Amino acid sequence: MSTVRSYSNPIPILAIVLVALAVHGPLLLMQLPSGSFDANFHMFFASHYAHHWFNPWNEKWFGGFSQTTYPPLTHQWIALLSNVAGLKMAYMLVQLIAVLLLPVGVFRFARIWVDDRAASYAALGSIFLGSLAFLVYQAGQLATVSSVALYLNALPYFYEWMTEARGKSLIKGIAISLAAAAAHHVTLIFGVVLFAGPVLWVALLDARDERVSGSVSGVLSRAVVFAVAVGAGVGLVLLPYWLAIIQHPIHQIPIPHDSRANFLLNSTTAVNYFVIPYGALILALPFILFRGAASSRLRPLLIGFWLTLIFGLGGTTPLPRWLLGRAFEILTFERFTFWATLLAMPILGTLAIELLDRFQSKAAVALSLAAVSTVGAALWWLNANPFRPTATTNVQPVIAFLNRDGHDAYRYITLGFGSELSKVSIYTSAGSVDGDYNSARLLPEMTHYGSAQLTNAKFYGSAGMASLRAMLEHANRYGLKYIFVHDTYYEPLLTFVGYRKIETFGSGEITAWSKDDVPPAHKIESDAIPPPWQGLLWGILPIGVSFLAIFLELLLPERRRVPAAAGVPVRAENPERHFVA
Amino acid sequence: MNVVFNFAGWLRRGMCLAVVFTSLCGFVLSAHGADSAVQVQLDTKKANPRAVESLTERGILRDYRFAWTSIAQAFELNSLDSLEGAFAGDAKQILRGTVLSQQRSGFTRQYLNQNHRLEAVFYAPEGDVMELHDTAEYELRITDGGKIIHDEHVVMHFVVLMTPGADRWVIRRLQAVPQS
Amino acid sequence: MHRVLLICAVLCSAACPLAAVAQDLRVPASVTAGDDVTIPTTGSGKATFYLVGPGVSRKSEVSLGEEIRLQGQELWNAGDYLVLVCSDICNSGTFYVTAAKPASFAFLVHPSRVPVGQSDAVSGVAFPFDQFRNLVLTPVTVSFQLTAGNKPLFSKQVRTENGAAWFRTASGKSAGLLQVVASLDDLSAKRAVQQVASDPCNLRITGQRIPIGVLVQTEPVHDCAGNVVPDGTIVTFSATEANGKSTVDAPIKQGIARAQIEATGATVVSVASGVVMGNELRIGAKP
Amino acid sequence: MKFILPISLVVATAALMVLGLFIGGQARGTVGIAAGSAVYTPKADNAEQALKNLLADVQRRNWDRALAAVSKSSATDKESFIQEWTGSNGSLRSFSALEGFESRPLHITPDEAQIRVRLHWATPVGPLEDVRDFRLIREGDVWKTVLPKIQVPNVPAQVIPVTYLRWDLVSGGAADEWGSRNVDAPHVRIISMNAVDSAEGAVVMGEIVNEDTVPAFVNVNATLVDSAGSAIDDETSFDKINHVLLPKQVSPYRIDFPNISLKNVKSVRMDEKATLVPASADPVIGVMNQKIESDVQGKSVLHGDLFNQSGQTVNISHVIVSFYDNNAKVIWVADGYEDHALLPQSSEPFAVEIPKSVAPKVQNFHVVVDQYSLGRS
Repeated sequence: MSTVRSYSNPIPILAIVLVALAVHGPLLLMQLPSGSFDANFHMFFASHYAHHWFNPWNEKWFGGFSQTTYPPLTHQWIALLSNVAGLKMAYMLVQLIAVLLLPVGVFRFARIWVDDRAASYAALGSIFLGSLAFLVYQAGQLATVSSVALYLNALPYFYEWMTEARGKSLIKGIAISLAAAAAHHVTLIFGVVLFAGPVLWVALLDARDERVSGSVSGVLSRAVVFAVAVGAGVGLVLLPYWLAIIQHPIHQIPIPHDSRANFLLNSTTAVNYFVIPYGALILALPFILFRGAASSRLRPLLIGFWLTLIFGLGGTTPLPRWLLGRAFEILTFERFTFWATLLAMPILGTLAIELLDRFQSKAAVALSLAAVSTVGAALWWLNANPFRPTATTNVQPVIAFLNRDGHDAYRYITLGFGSELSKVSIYTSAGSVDGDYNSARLLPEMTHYGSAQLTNAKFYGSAGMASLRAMLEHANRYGLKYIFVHDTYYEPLLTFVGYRKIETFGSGEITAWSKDDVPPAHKIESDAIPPPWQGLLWGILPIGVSFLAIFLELLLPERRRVPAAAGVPVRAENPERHFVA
Repeated sequence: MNVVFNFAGWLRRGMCLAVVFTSLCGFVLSAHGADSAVQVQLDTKKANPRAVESLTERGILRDYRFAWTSIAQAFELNSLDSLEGAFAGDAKQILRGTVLSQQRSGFTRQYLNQNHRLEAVFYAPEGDVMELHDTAEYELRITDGGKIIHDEHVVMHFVVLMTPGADRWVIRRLQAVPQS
Repeated sequence: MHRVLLICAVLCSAACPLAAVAQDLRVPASVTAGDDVTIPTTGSGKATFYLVGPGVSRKSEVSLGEEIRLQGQELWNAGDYLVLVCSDICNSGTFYVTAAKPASFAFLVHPSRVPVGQSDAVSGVAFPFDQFRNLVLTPVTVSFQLTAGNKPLFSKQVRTENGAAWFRTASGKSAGLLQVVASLDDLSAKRAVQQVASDPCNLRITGQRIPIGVLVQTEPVHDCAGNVVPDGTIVTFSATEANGKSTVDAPIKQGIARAQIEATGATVVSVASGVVMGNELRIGAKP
Repeated sequence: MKFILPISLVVATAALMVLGLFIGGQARGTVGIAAGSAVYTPKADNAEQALKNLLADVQRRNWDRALAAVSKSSATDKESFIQEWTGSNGSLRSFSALEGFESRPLHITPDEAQIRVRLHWATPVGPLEDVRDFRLIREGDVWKTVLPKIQVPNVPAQVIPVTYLRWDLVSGGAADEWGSRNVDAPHVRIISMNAVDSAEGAVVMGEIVNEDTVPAFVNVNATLVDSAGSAIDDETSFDKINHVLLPKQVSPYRIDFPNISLKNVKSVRMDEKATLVPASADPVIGVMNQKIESDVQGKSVLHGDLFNQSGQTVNISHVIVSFYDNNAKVIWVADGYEDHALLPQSSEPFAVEIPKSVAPKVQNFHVVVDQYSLGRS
């Protein structure tokens, strides 16, 4: 096959998946995400499911909290796989599955807008996204990546159901959407507007322009059917989550997050949340704008992309604050940047094929360089950025200390451990009043101050230290006898409130402090403990819908599309170009 | 491409899944062990040489009840976790040994309808140890492989040594004695 | 529910064809801890034997008609033991294991530090235990002896009641180690009580002017019985002058507490330790 | 549409970003992370803005830019300027971050201004406030801050003989025979207790003494009990006490019950807990020249100097004061942290504020000093 010919065909999806495997497989095998912000958090949740599948009440954090406050699908999959591969490798496997599903989703999603060839390049490009590397290796947002990968796979069914009224598409679309919701509810909620909105819009355009068999009213009514079914399904699958959130709405004082900052006032934040996630895509922004505006079919996608981009800029513009209200202070916005890059991929796919058609090998080299440098920069930034998680600390002595001599009869906190807190929590039988999941906190010592984890208290300034002081003030109430310090910053406070250094680990890297008059910890009574039926529901439905989605994909395969008839015009205004590819 | 819809295979896999889930549900439901209330009465009139303060009396009542609830749970579920907190020294060691050997033998015992009449007979001058005599009545049921092999209403006498721990009274010695 | 199950179980057992012929079980009424025991059985065939007691939960196969041997190490812990032999039906028997002769003490003495010359300040409790750590409830006589230096302070013989023997007495007159011994036949347990000086008495200070202010120090600090107050005890010096007050909490070191006070004017220095006050010292202004 | 839409989106984005600078830019970031530099800084064309720019650069530890905003006539150099803001010798200031500030002009002329600034510091022991007056002068078209000479403590080389005295604790293993290693808890006693209502809620305070001959870790708990005999709330003395008391040492304690009025309280259950801890009798810190005066804001303040009589640096000192009325009853307990380190044989001033309602009744006071020394906790 000549070079020209090889560029003029769509890249087979299997090849794209293999490229994804080749790029991300080794990085995941090297367990690169294990140092990310949230990886230990996900493993902590998974560890609880591995031991208590049907009991979502976890006493290891916050003196007790309900895991029904976070959708469980990815954690439950890790828990299942951990029996075979161990917890950390199970995490990597689930992350790998999500990463492999993503280009498939991008390919299928892109085919709604562009032809197979452009879609295949969009899918290939998605493997090298800086935002993907950022989320996987720096942020550790397993659930977001998994959920959006599933959601992108569900949207083509939504489109097919609306335009062709195919029952099979309805069933599969609903099942995958529910699985996406079971992985991450926020993705689904925002996805309705940012992803499904443009899909609905283009379906209506296609119906109006008679590019598809369905009528406008038919498309609308089927969209309603789909929305109602998914809404009801999500309501049921995540029922314990909704009940928990209704019982204890998030009233805590907002916690600052740099993704909500104004990037113009802070160059480091701008690099971290804009330059690195977009990478070389920044160069394509003018093309995305003009090509998106030029085609009526691409305009919904362009509008969706622009809105998501603006959200991804956090506090740089006031729009997210205006539109989200109080939710602005709860959400973090790096995920919007990820979604924006995904929404840009179909248009980027057309740019790729146009460049390849025009410049052939030169374009191929340039695009490859752009892709590799984008993902490379994101990987380099892992160690170069000032937001990076604290260097990995050997927490084994801490775990050993807590698990011996009845020390686990008391609660503990860590100070200066960053995300390593979750690692300690996974392997110790002792409970902590701290934790790495803000939305599950109910203790007033934590919710009344604008700070997140106690272990990172100093990074939240006075609010963080006030929260820590409040917790230490009630140390006796909570049985908080042991504190592990990995930052001498906290030592003066501990000294003045009566804690005493009792052990030193790892050549003084970590010190253990104890307060002599603290009584053993007692169970903290809470009205947030889910009743057993909720535990059953939580243990069955989310994982159940993922099994269902897999079965439906296996048992109801798609008809193979005929390439010549499959393409939707890239530019509807110039239909002749549609057949050039 | 012709799609063959393998309904039978789908149904079979679905049923397998249902069976797995049903078994899991059953397992969870069965894990909720029975927890019957433990009745304890305490008489401190004979305690000497130190009189028992009312706060201490309340503490003893609470902690002795908790200790027997723990024993009942530990022996019924063959779990060592329940023994944490209420016992110290020899008492803890013996109870742990009992549970461990029970785990090996595969049978369980239940202490049902417990009623304890507790009498403080000695309270050390510095308040660091209290000896109590317990006339306990309960139904002892021994089950092996799901089959009840022994069920008996028992009246038992115990000599108990309790000492103050970090935040509660703990049993340091629990020794059954013949009725005098 | 459980009762229904029990009745069903009993009925089922009765209805089953007899696998082994009925047996009889005779257990000893009482056994001393650590002794071997044999339990004779009657009948024939195989049966399951259960031993349920403190520290032991045994299940084994036995042949009816043969003796069941319980080794002494299974019967270390005093308490009640239930024996069950189940074939077609279960037969049970109960026996008690009682403590052997005393082999050690749990001896609790309080306090570990006591000011001199206080009545009913020292007390002790002894619990005799056998070699298997069982509480010996049979009355025995325990002898308590207290000596300070080589001087005997107190001696008493006490018979255990419900397994406990105790004493209470006054502390001695001079600071130093008080040895407390409990003995029973050839067994003994020793504990020590530190007798310490009482509150300081006649706390007196002297002082002089130095370039940076005033240096004050106590005379050697004693209690009213003449015992030296331990080093580390805090003495508070307060200096009052026209433009304010200065205080120093200084520890006694080698019997004396001293402090520097920044004071330039005429100064009145007072001293206190805990709630005990000492003399006042007037020092003139810096020349 | 081909051009209108992209241009509209670009214009809208730009407009929103400009708006964001003025409306939405207040979102707080995390402290302590290198913050990078701002794309835009307002010009120092008035005194208040000049001081704000200077303090913003201090916040970001952007020393070169901060020094550029300092007048050449200032008697300071870069090293002492940085030391003034970042602290030295492991002092509390060296652990602190300037979190915010509020400025109030006291006096402004066309060429000179006096501005009072309330500085908000985030410190390891909690938020601290510092009030400072700055003088600014106009130099050309910009305002610059004039800083006074910063006094850096200078300790002469010397040899200080110290007789060390400390108590170590040998604790028995878990396997020890019952009663064989019996060391009693130290004997401590609450010597006074008083409960009052304050603006923030009920306060229980008093003094506690270690009557034993060994050091004691002490903590005082108070439980407020209502007329039905049930507990309303229980709190501890937290950092309003010197937790390690040497033999015969007296410490004030204060226990706060926020948002609770004594009207609903029938009785207060006090519970002092004491355990044996290892301790050292050094360093000895004298409290010199104690006197109550009014500060520039008219508040009653107990002033004094902490004098480190030992040969080791005390990094952070904590002053706790009990105030007595004319019946020698404790009517208030206040505390404060010293943000400069105490070098050997040197003094640092301290100040503790007395509430307005208490100040007129104060007849006497007792100051104790707790301390933190790096590596000796």
